[in-house]
Amino acid sequence: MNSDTTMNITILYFASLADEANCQTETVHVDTSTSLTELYEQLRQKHHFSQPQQQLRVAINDYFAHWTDTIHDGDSVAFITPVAGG
Amino acid sequence: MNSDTTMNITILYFASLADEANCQTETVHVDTSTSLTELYEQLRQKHHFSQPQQQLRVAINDYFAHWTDTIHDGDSVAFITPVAGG
Amino acid sequence: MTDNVHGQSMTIKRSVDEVYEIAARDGFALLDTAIDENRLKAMLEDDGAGAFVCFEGRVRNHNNATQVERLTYYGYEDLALNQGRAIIAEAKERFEILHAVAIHRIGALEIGDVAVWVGVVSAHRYPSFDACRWILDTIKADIPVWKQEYYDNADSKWLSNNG
Amino acid sequence: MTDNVHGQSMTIKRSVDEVYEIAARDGFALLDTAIDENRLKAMLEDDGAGAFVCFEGRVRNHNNATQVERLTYYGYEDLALNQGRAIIAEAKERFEILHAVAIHRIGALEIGDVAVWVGVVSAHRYPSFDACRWILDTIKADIPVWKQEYYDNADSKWLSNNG
Repeated sequence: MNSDTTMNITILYFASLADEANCQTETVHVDTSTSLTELYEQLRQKHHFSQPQQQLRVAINDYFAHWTDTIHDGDSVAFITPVAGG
Repeated sequence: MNSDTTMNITILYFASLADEANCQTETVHVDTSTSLTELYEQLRQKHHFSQPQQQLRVAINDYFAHWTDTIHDGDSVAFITPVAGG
Repeated sequence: MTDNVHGQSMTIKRSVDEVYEIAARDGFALLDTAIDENRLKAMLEDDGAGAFVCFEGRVRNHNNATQVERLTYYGYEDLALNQGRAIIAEAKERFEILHAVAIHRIGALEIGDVAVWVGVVSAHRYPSFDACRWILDTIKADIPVWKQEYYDNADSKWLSNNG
Repeated sequence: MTDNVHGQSMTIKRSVDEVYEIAARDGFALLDTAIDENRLKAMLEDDGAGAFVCFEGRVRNHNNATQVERLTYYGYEDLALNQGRAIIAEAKERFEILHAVAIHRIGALEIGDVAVWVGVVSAHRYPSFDACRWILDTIKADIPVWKQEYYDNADSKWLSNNG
Protein backbone atom coordinates (compact mmCIF):
# COMPACT_ATOMS: atom_id res chain seq x y z
CA MET A 1 0.00 0.00 0.00
CA ASN A 2 2.64 2.52 1.00
CA SER A 3 5.49 3.70 -1.15
CA ASP A 4 8.56 5.75 -0.28
CA THR A 5 6.52 8.91 -0.29
CA THR A 6 3.38 7.83 1.56
CA MET A 7 2.60 6.18 4.90
CA ASN A 8 -0.25 4.45 6.67
CA ILE A 9 -1.34 6.03 9.94
CA THR A 10 -3.94 4.52 12.25
CA ILE A 11 -6.13 7.16 13.83
CA LEU A 12 -7.88 6.47 17.16
CA TYR A 13 -10.95 8.51 18.13
CA PHE A 14 -12.38 9.04 21.59
CA ALA A 15 -15.24 10.95 23.15
CA SER A 16 -16.71 13.77 21.05
CA LEU A 17 -14.26 13.14 18.20
CA ALA A 18 -15.52 9.55 17.97
CA ASP A 19 -19.06 10.92 17.84
CA GLU A 20 -18.17 13.36 15.06
CA ALA A 21 -16.08 10.86 13.07
CA ASN A 22 -18.72 8.23 13.79
CA CYS A 23 -15.99 5.64 14.27
CA GLN A 24 -13.40 4.54 16.80
CA THR A 25 -10.53 4.07 14.42
CA GLU A 26 -9.56 4.47 10.79
CA THR A 27 -6.39 4.06 8.75
CA VAL A 28 -5.32 6.92 6.52
CA HIS A 29 -2.77 6.98 3.73
CA VAL A 30 -0.85 10.25 3.74
CA ASP A 31 2.29 11.81 2.37
CA THR A 32 5.41 11.03 4.45
CA SER A 33 6.03 14.71 5.00
CA THR A 34 2.61 15.17 6.66
CA SER A 35 2.87 16.87 10.04
CA LEU A 36 0.52 16.19 12.93
CA THR A 37 -1.14 19.56 12.49
CA GLU A 38 -1.63 18.91 8.77
CA LEU A 39 -3.00 15.45 9.55
CA TYR A 40 -5.53 16.86 12.00
CA GLU A 41 -6.52 19.56 9.53
CA GLN A 42 -7.19 16.95 6.81
CA LEU A 43 -9.29 14.88 9.21
CA ARG A 44 -11.08 17.95 10.56
CA GLN A 45 -12.21 18.82 7.05
CA LYS A 46 -13.18 15.23 6.30
CA HIS A 47 -15.24 14.71 9.49
CA HIS A 48 -16.24 18.33 10.16
CA PHE A 49 -14.70 18.23 13.65
CA SER A 50 -15.93 21.14 15.72
CA GLN A 51 -12.78 21.51 17.79
CA PRO A 52 -9.78 23.49 16.53
CA GLN A 53 -6.40 21.82 16.91
CA GLN A 54 -5.42 24.30 19.62
CA GLN A 55 -7.91 22.67 22.01
CA LEU A 56 -6.50 19.20 21.53
CA ARG A 57 -3.49 17.19 22.66
CA VAL A 58 -1.98 14.47 20.55
CA ALA A 59 -0.62 11.00 21.26
CA ILE A 60 1.60 8.80 19.11
CA ASN A 61 1.71 5.04 19.75
CA ASP A 62 -0.03 5.36 23.14
CA TYR A 63 2.20 8.11 24.53
CA PHE A 64 1.48 11.82 24.66
CA ALA A 65 3.49 13.62 21.98
CA HIS A 66 4.21 17.17 20.86
CA TRP A 67 2.43 18.59 17.85
CA THR A 68 5.87 19.18 16.33
CA ASP A 69 6.87 15.50 16.60
CA THR A 70 7.15 13.65 13.30
CA ILE A 71 5.09 10.58 12.49
CA HIS A 72 6.16 7.51 10.64
CA ASP A 73 4.57 4.75 8.62
CA GLY A 74 2.63 2.41 10.90
CA ASP A 75 2.22 4.87 13.76
CA SER A 76 -1.04 5.19 15.59
CA VAL A 77 -2.18 8.70 16.34
CA ALA A 78 -4.90 9.90 18.73
CA PHE A 79 -6.22 13.40 19.10
CA ILE A 80 -7.13 13.96 22.73
CA THR A 81 -10.03 16.24 23.58
CA PRO A 82 -9.96 17.82 27.05
CA VAL A 83 -10.06 14.97 29.55
CA ALA A 84 -12.59 14.63 32.36
CA GLY A 85 -11.44 11.88 34.68
CA GLY A 86 -11.81 11.81 38.44
CA MET B 1 -15.72 17.98 105.02
CA ASN B 2 -15.75 21.42 103.38
CA SER B 3 -16.69 24.68 105.08
CA ASP B 4 -17.42 28.08 103.59
CA THR B 5 -13.72 28.77 103.20
CA THR B 6 -12.46 25.45 101.84
CA MET B 7 -13.36 23.19 98.94
CA ASN B 8 -12.73 19.64 97.74
CA ILE B 9 -11.10 19.34 94.34
CA THR B 10 -10.56 16.04 92.55
CA ILE B 11 -7.27 15.95 90.68
CA LEU B 12 -6.80 13.65 87.68
CA TYR B 13 -3.29 12.64 86.60
CA PHE B 14 -2.19 11.35 83.24
CA ALA B 15 1.04 10.30 81.55
CA SER B 16 4.24 11.54 83.22
CA LEU B 17 2.32 13.39 85.94
CA ALA B 18 0.65 10.11 86.94
CA ASP B 19 4.11 8.52 87.08
CA GLU B 20 5.45 11.30 89.29
CA ALA B 21 2.36 11.48 91.54
CA ASN B 22 2.25 7.68 91.51
CA CYS B 23 -1.54 7.79 91.30
CA GLN B 24 -4.30 8.45 88.82
CA THR B 25 -6.46 10.61 91.00
CA GLU B 26 -6.57 12.24 94.42
CA THR B 27 -8.91 14.62 96.24
CA VAL B 28 -7.42 17.72 97.83
CA HIS B 29 -8.93 20.08 100.36
CA VAL B 30 -7.93 23.65 99.59
CA ASP B 31 -8.89 27.22 100.43
CA THR B 32 -11.77 28.54 98.28
CA SER B 33 -9.60 31.37 97.01
CA THR B 34 -7.05 28.93 95.58
CA SER B 35 -6.27 29.67 91.94
CA LEU B 36 -5.35 27.00 89.41
CA THR B 37 -1.73 28.16 89.36
CA GLU B 38 -1.57 28.04 93.16
CA LEU B 39 -3.17 24.59 93.12
CA TYR B 40 -0.59 23.29 90.67
CA GLU B 41 2.23 24.85 92.67
CA GLN B 42 1.04 23.11 95.87
CA LEU B 43 0.84 19.76 94.06
CA ARG B 44 4.14 20.30 92.30
CA GLN B 45 5.85 20.71 95.68
CA LYS B 46 4.00 17.73 97.15
CA HIS B 47 4.82 15.34 94.27
CA HIS B 48 8.03 16.94 93.01
CA PHE B 49 6.62 17.34 89.52
CA SER B 50 9.39 18.04 87.04
CA GLN B 51 7.32 20.18 84.70
CA PRO B 52 6.74 23.87 85.35
CA GLN B 53 3.17 25.10 85.02
CA GLN B 54 4.07 27.00 81.83
CA GLN B 55 4.44 23.68 79.99
CA LEU B 56 1.00 22.44 80.98
CA ARG B 57 -2.59 23.04 80.01
CA VAL B 58 -5.44 22.64 82.45
CA ALA B 59 -8.92 21.14 82.28
CA ILE B 60 -11.87 21.64 84.62
CA ASN B 61 -14.69 19.07 84.67
CA ASP B 62 -13.52 17.44 81.43
CA TYR B 63 -13.21 20.63 79.38
CA PHE B 64 -10.05 22.60 78.65
CA ALA B 65 -9.94 25.73 80.80
CA HIS B 66 -7.82 28.83 81.19
CA TRP B 67 -5.33 29.07 84.00
CA THR B 68 -7.18 32.20 85.11
CA ASP B 69 -10.54 30.38 85.45
CA THR B 70 -11.79 29.95 89.00
CA ILE B 71 -12.49 26.55 90.51
CA HIS B 72 -15.30 25.57 92.80
CA ASP B 73 -16.01 22.95 95.41
CA GLY B 74 -16.52 19.56 93.77
CA ASP B 75 -14.72 20.42 90.54
CA SER B 76 -12.34 17.96 88.94
CA VAL B 77 -9.09 19.38 87.63
CA ALA B 78 -6.55 17.81 85.31
CA PHE B 79 -3.14 19.15 84.39
CA ILE B 80 -2.39 18.23 80.81
CA THR B 81 1.19 17.55 79.78
CA PRO B 82 2.00 18.02 76.09
CA VAL B 83 -0.16 15.58 74.18
CA ALA B 84 1.11 13.03 71.69
CA GLY B 85 -1.84 11.58 69.83
CA GLY B 86 -1.93 10.61 66.21
CA MET C 1 -24.71 9.67 19.63
CA THR C 2 -24.42 5.90 19.59
CA ASP C 3 -22.50 3.68 21.95
CA ASN C 4 -20.88 1.62 19.20
CA VAL C 5 -18.36 4.37 18.45
CA HIS C 6 -17.28 4.23 22.13
CA GLY C 7 -17.59 0.52 22.87
CA GLN C 8 -13.84 -0.02 22.81
CA SER C 9 -13.24 2.82 25.27
CA MET C 10 -15.84 1.57 27.78
CA THR C 11 -14.11 -1.71 28.50
CA ILE C 12 -10.61 -2.88 29.36
CA LYS C 13 -8.64 -5.26 27.15
CA ARG C 14 -6.97 -6.85 30.18
CA SER C 15 -8.38 -9.21 32.78
CA VAL C 16 -9.16 -7.93 36.29
CA ASP C 17 -6.17 -9.83 37.69
CA GLU C 18 -3.90 -8.25 35.09
CA VAL C 19 -5.26 -4.84 36.02
CA TYR C 20 -4.35 -5.31 39.69
CA GLU C 21 -0.93 -6.70 38.72
CA ILE C 22 -0.31 -3.54 36.71
CA ALA C 23 -1.52 -1.39 39.61
CA ALA C 24 0.86 -3.22 41.96
CA ARG C 25 3.78 -2.88 39.56
CA ASP C 26 3.28 0.56 38.01
CA GLY C 27 1.03 2.22 40.60
CA PHE C 28 -1.74 3.00 38.13
CA ALA C 29 -4.33 1.04 36.21
CA LEU C 30 -7.65 1.41 34.46
CA LEU C 31 -10.48 -0.94 35.42
CA ASP C 32 -13.99 -1.55 34.10
CA THR C 33 -15.50 -3.15 37.20
CA ALA C 34 -16.01 -2.02 40.81
CA ILE C 35 -12.78 -0.93 42.49
CA ASP C 36 -11.66 -3.33 45.23
CA GLU C 37 -10.21 -0.97 47.80
CA ASN C 38 -8.91 -3.75 50.02
CA ARG C 39 -6.87 -5.20 47.18
CA LEU C 40 -5.29 -1.78 46.59
CA LYS C 41 -4.67 -1.12 50.29
CA ALA C 42 -2.89 -4.46 50.57
CA MET C 43 -0.33 -3.14 48.04
CA LEU C 44 0.47 -0.33 50.46
CA GLU C 45 1.33 -2.37 53.56
CA ASP C 46 4.67 -1.19 54.95
CA ASP C 47 5.96 -1.36 58.53
CA GLY C 48 7.71 1.95 57.96
CA ALA C 49 4.49 3.71 57.03
CA GLY C 50 3.10 5.94 59.75
CA ALA C 51 0.64 7.61 57.42
CA PHE C 52 -1.88 6.37 54.87
CA VAL C 53 -4.01 8.85 52.94
CA CYS C 54 -6.60 7.82 50.42
CA PHE C 55 -9.00 9.60 48.15
CA GLU C 56 -12.16 8.18 46.64
CA GLY C 57 -13.90 10.07 43.88
CA ARG C 58 -17.54 9.05 43.85
CA VAL C 59 -20.35 9.75 41.38
CA ARG C 60 -22.56 12.31 43.05
CA ASN C 61 -26.20 13.04 42.45
CA HIS C 62 -25.72 16.53 41.10
CA ASN C 63 -23.38 18.63 39.03
CA ASN C 64 -23.91 22.30 39.74
CA ALA C 65 -27.71 22.52 39.97
CA THR C 66 -28.47 19.62 37.63
CA GLN C 67 -29.70 16.26 38.88
CA VAL C 68 -27.47 13.45 37.62
CA GLU C 69 -28.87 9.96 37.05
CA ARG C 70 -25.69 8.18 36.04
CA LEU C 71 -22.33 8.76 34.43
CA THR C 72 -20.40 6.86 31.83
CA TYR C 73 -16.62 7.04 31.78
CA TYR C 74 -14.61 6.28 28.65
CA GLY C 75 -10.87 5.71 28.57
CA TYR C 76 -7.96 5.32 26.20
CA GLU C 77 -6.51 2.34 28.02
CA ASP C 78 -2.95 2.08 26.69
CA LEU C 79 -2.24 5.81 26.85
CA ALA C 80 -3.79 5.91 30.33
CA LEU C 81 -1.48 3.14 31.55
CA ASN C 82 1.63 4.79 30.08
CA GLN C 83 0.70 8.19 31.48
CA GLY C 84 -0.35 6.76 34.85
CA ARG C 85 2.97 4.97 35.26
CA ALA C 86 4.75 8.28 34.63
CA ILE C 87 2.53 10.14 37.12
CA ILE C 88 3.22 7.68 39.94
CA ALA C 89 6.95 7.68 39.19
CA GLU C 90 6.99 11.47 39.29
CA ALA C 91 5.02 11.50 42.57
CA LYS C 92 7.66 9.25 44.14
CA GLU C 93 10.35 11.72 43.10
CA ARG C 94 8.45 14.81 44.21
CA PHE C 95 7.28 13.61 47.63
CA GLU C 96 8.80 11.70 50.55
CA ILE C 97 6.48 8.74 50.14
CA LEU C 98 6.94 4.98 50.31
CA HIS C 99 4.30 3.85 47.82
CA ALA C 100 1.35 5.15 45.86
CA VAL C 101 -1.39 3.34 43.97
CA ALA C 102 -4.21 4.80 41.92
CA ILE C 103 -6.92 3.27 39.82
CA HIS C 104 -9.58 4.78 37.57
CA ARG C 105 -12.76 3.00 36.64
CA ILE C 106 -14.46 3.29 33.24
CA GLY C 107 -17.85 2.20 31.97
CA ALA C 108 -21.35 2.95 33.29
CA LEU C 109 -21.37 4.09 36.93
CA GLU C 110 -24.25 4.71 39.30
CA ILE C 111 -24.56 7.38 42.00
CA GLY C 112 -22.20 6.52 44.86
CA ASP C 113 -19.88 4.34 42.76
CA VAL C 114 -16.17 5.01 43.14
CA ALA C 115 -14.72 6.34 39.87
CA VAL C 116 -11.16 6.95 41.06
CA TRP C 117 -9.15 5.77 44.05
CA VAL C 118 -5.74 7.09 45.11
CA GLY C 119 -3.80 5.73 48.10
CA VAL C 120 -0.41 6.85 49.41
CA VAL C 121 1.76 5.74 52.34
CA SER C 122 4.66 7.60 53.89
CA ALA C 123 6.60 7.68 57.14
CA HIS C 124 5.14 11.07 58.09
CA ARG C 125 1.73 12.53 57.36
CA TYR C 126 2.18 15.58 55.16
CA PRO C 127 3.87 13.89 52.19
CA SER C 128 0.96 11.44 51.94
CA PHE C 129 -1.58 14.28 51.89
CA ASP C 130 0.46 16.29 49.39
CA ALA C 131 1.18 13.34 47.10
CA CYS C 132 -2.42 12.06 47.18
CA ARG C 133 -3.75 15.45 46.15
CA TRP C 134 -1.07 15.93 43.50
CA ILE C 135 -1.67 12.48 42.00
CA LEU C 136 -5.41 13.10 41.90
CA ASP C 137 -5.00 16.54 40.31
CA THR C 138 -2.57 15.12 37.76
CA ILE C 139 -4.86 12.21 36.93
CA LYS C 140 -7.69 14.66 36.36
CA ALA C 141 -5.47 16.81 34.16
CA ASP C 142 -3.64 14.14 32.15
CA ILE C 143 -5.24 10.71 32.17
CA PRO C 144 -7.25 10.20 28.96
CA VAL C 145 -10.62 9.51 30.52
CA TRP C 146 -13.81 11.27 29.47
CA LYS C 147 -17.26 11.25 30.94
CA GLN C 148 -20.79 11.76 29.86
CA GLU C 149 -23.49 12.71 32.32
CA TYR C 150 -27.02 11.45 31.84
CA TYR C 151 -29.93 13.42 33.25
CA ASP C 152 -33.48 12.42 34.11
CA ASN C 153 -34.74 14.14 30.96
CA ALA C 154 -32.66 11.61 28.94
CA ASP C 155 -30.19 14.25 27.81
CA SER C 156 -26.48 13.70 28.14
CA LYS C 157 -23.35 15.73 27.61
CA TRP C 158 -19.59 15.42 27.52
CA LEU C 159 -17.94 17.00 30.51
CA SER C 160 -14.58 18.67 30.81
CA ASN C 161 -12.39 19.19 33.85
CA ASN C 162 -11.26 22.50 32.37
CA GLY C 163 -14.62 24.15 32.36
CA MET D 1 6.97 3.36 86.03
CA THR D 2 4.08 1.02 86.70
CA ASP D 3 0.99 0.43 84.64
CA ASN D 4 -1.40 0.70 87.56
CA VAL D 5 -1.14 4.50 87.60
CA HIS D 6 -2.27 4.52 83.96
CA GLY D 7 -4.77 1.66 83.92
CA GLN D 8 -7.76 4.00 83.78
CA SER D 9 -6.33 5.88 80.82
CA MET D 10 -5.63 2.73 78.79
CA THR D 11 -9.24 1.62 78.56
CA ILE D 12 -12.56 3.19 77.66
CA LYS D 13 -15.47 3.37 80.10
CA ARG D 14 -17.99 2.96 77.31
CA SER D 15 -18.90 -0.10 75.26
CA VAL D 16 -17.72 -0.43 71.66
CA ASP D 17 -21.26 0.17 70.40
CA GLU D 18 -21.52 3.32 72.50
CA VAL D 19 -18.20 4.49 71.08
CA TYR D 20 -19.46 4.16 67.48
CA GLU D 21 -22.74 5.83 68.44
CA ILE D 22 -20.75 8.77 69.79
CA ALA D 23 -18.61 8.84 66.64
CA ALA D 24 -21.75 8.89 64.48
CA ARG D 25 -23.35 11.64 66.56
CA ASP D 26 -20.41 13.87 67.49
CA GLY D 27 -17.87 12.94 64.82
CA PHE D 28 -15.19 11.92 67.31
CA ALA D 29 -14.66 9.08 69.76
CA LEU D 30 -11.94 7.27 71.65
CA LEU D 31 -11.76 3.49 71.37
CA ASP D 32 -9.62 0.79 73.04
CA THR D 33 -9.97 -1.92 70.39
CA ALA D 34 -9.09 -2.19 66.70
CA ILE D 35 -10.68 0.57 64.60
CA ASP D 36 -13.39 -0.75 62.26
CA GLU D 37 -12.91 1.42 59.21
CA ASN D 38 -15.98 0.09 57.44
CA ARG D 39 -18.20 1.08 60.33
CA LEU D 40 -16.80 4.62 60.17
CA LYS D 41 -17.05 4.84 56.36
CA ALA D 42 -20.70 3.81 56.57
CA MET D 43 -21.32 6.98 58.61
CA LEU D 44 -20.06 9.02 55.66
CA GLU D 45 -22.37 7.70 52.93
CA ASP D 46 -23.96 10.63 51.09
CA ASP D 47 -25.24 10.79 47.51
CA GLY D 48 -24.04 14.39 47.32
CA ALA D 49 -20.47 13.42 48.17
CA GLY D 50 -18.12 13.45 45.21
CA ALA D 51 -15.03 13.22 47.39
CA PHE D 52 -13.98 11.05 50.31
CA VAL D 53 -10.57 11.54 51.91
CA CYS D 54 -9.33 9.46 54.77
CA PHE D 55 -6.20 9.35 56.86
CA GLU D 56 -4.91 6.40 58.84
CA GLY D 57 -2.14 6.93 61.35
CA ARG D 58 -0.33 3.65 61.85
CA VAL D 59 2.30 2.55 64.34
CA ARG D 60 5.54 2.39 62.40
CA ASN D 61 8.63 0.37 63.14
CA HIS D 62 10.91 3.31 63.78
CA ASN D 63 10.96 6.79 65.23
CA ASN D 64 13.90 8.73 63.90
CA ALA D 65 16.68 6.12 63.95
CA THR D 66 15.30 4.07 66.83
CA GLN D 67 13.65 0.70 66.31
CA VAL D 68 10.20 0.62 67.90
CA GLU D 69 8.71 -2.64 69.19
CA ARG D 70 5.32 -1.37 70.26
CA LEU D 71 3.50 1.73 71.46
CA THR D 72 1.02 2.28 74.22
CA TYR D 73 -1.48 5.12 73.95
CA TYR D 74 -3.17 6.62 77.00
CA GLY D 75 -6.17 8.92 76.88
CA TYR D 76 -8.29 11.17 79.06
CA GLU D 77 -11.57 9.88 77.70
CA ASP D 78 -14.11 12.49 78.78
CA LEU D 79 -11.95 15.48 77.89
CA ALA D 80 -11.08 13.81 74.58
CA LEU D 81 -14.76 13.38 73.70
CA ASN D 82 -15.61 16.97 74.60
CA GLN D 83 -12.64 18.35 72.70
CA GLY D 84 -13.20 16.03 69.74
CA ARG D 85 -16.82 17.13 69.40
CA ALA D 86 -15.65 20.75 69.29
CA ILE D 87 -12.96 19.98 66.68
CA ILE D 88 -15.42 18.29 64.31
CA ALA D 89 -17.96 21.09 64.75
CA GLU D 90 -15.27 23.66 63.97
CA ALA D 91 -14.15 21.69 60.90
CA LYS D 92 -17.70 21.76 59.56
CA GLU D 93 -17.72 25.55 59.92
CA ARG D 94 -14.27 26.07 58.42
CA PHE D 95 -14.59 23.80 55.37
CA GLU D 96 -17.25 23.06 52.73
CA ILE D 97 -17.72 19.48 53.87
CA LEU D 98 -20.74 17.26 54.35
CA HIS D 99 -19.52 15.05 57.21
CA ALA D 100 -16.39 14.17 59.12
CA VAL D 101 -15.65 11.33 61.51
CA ALA D 102 -12.48 10.67 63.48
CA ILE D 103 -11.53 8.07 66.02
CA HIS D 104 -8.44 7.60 68.15
CA ARG D 105 -7.43 4.29 69.63
CA ILE D 106 -5.77 3.88 73.02
CA GLY D 107 -4.10 0.94 74.74
CA ALA D 108 -1.24 -1.29 73.59
CA LEU D 109 -0.69 -1.19 69.81
CA GLU D 110 1.57 -3.26 67.58
CA ILE D 111 3.48 -2.18 64.49
CA GLY D 112 1.00 -1.58 61.66
CA ASP D 113 -2.00 -1.02 63.94
CA VAL D 114 -4.12 2.02 63.16
CA ALA D 115 -3.93 4.56 66.01
CA VAL D 116 -6.05 7.29 64.46
CA TRP D 117 -8.53 7.40 61.59
CA VAL D 118 -10.03 10.53 60.04
CA GLY D 119 -12.58 10.47 57.21
CA VAL D 120 -14.24 13.41 55.46
CA VAL D 121 -16.76 13.69 52.63
CA SER D 122 -17.56 16.74 50.55
CA ALA D 123 -19.11 17.59 47.19
CA HIS D 124 -15.74 18.64 45.75
CA ARG D 125 -12.27 17.33 46.46
CA TYR D 126 -10.22 20.11 48.03
CA PRO D 127 -12.38 20.72 51.12
CA SER D 128 -12.09 17.03 52.04
CA PHE D 129 -8.31 17.13 51.77
CA ASP D 130 -8.07 20.40 53.70
CA ALA D 131 -10.50 19.34 56.42
CA CYS D 132 -8.93 15.91 56.85
CA ARG D 133 -5.49 17.41 57.34
CA TRP D 134 -6.81 20.14 59.66
CA ILE D 135 -8.75 17.66 61.81
CA LEU D 136 -5.70 15.42 62.09
CA ASP D 137 -3.40 18.31 62.98
CA THR D 138 -5.91 19.56 65.54
CA ILE D 139 -6.34 16.10 67.06
CA LYS D 140 -2.57 15.84 67.38
CA ALA D 141 -2.40 19.28 68.99
CA ASP D 142 -5.42 19.15 71.28
CA ILE D 143 -6.77 15.69 72.02
CA PRO D 144 -5.50 14.47 75.42
CA VAL D 145 -3.77 11.32 74.26
CA TRP D 146 -0.23 10.41 75.21
CA LYS D 147 2.05 7.66 74.04
CA GLN D 148 4.96 5.67 75.29
CA GLU D 149 7.31 3.95 72.90
CA TYR D 150 8.90 0.65 73.88
CA TYR D 151 12.24 -0.34 72.37
CA ASP D 152 13.92 -3.70 72.00
CA ASN D 153 16.29 -2.85 74.86
CA ALA D 154 13.19 -2.72 77.15
CA ASP D 155 13.44 1.03 77.58
CA SER D 156 10.44 3.23 77.08
CA LYS D 157 9.75 6.95 76.97
CA TRP D 158 6.92 9.44 76.82
CA LEU D 159 6.66 11.13 73.45
CA SER D 160 5.50 14.60 72.60
CA ASN D 161 4.10 15.98 69.38
CA ASN D 162 5.80 19.27 70.11
CA GLY D 163 9.31 17.99 69.80
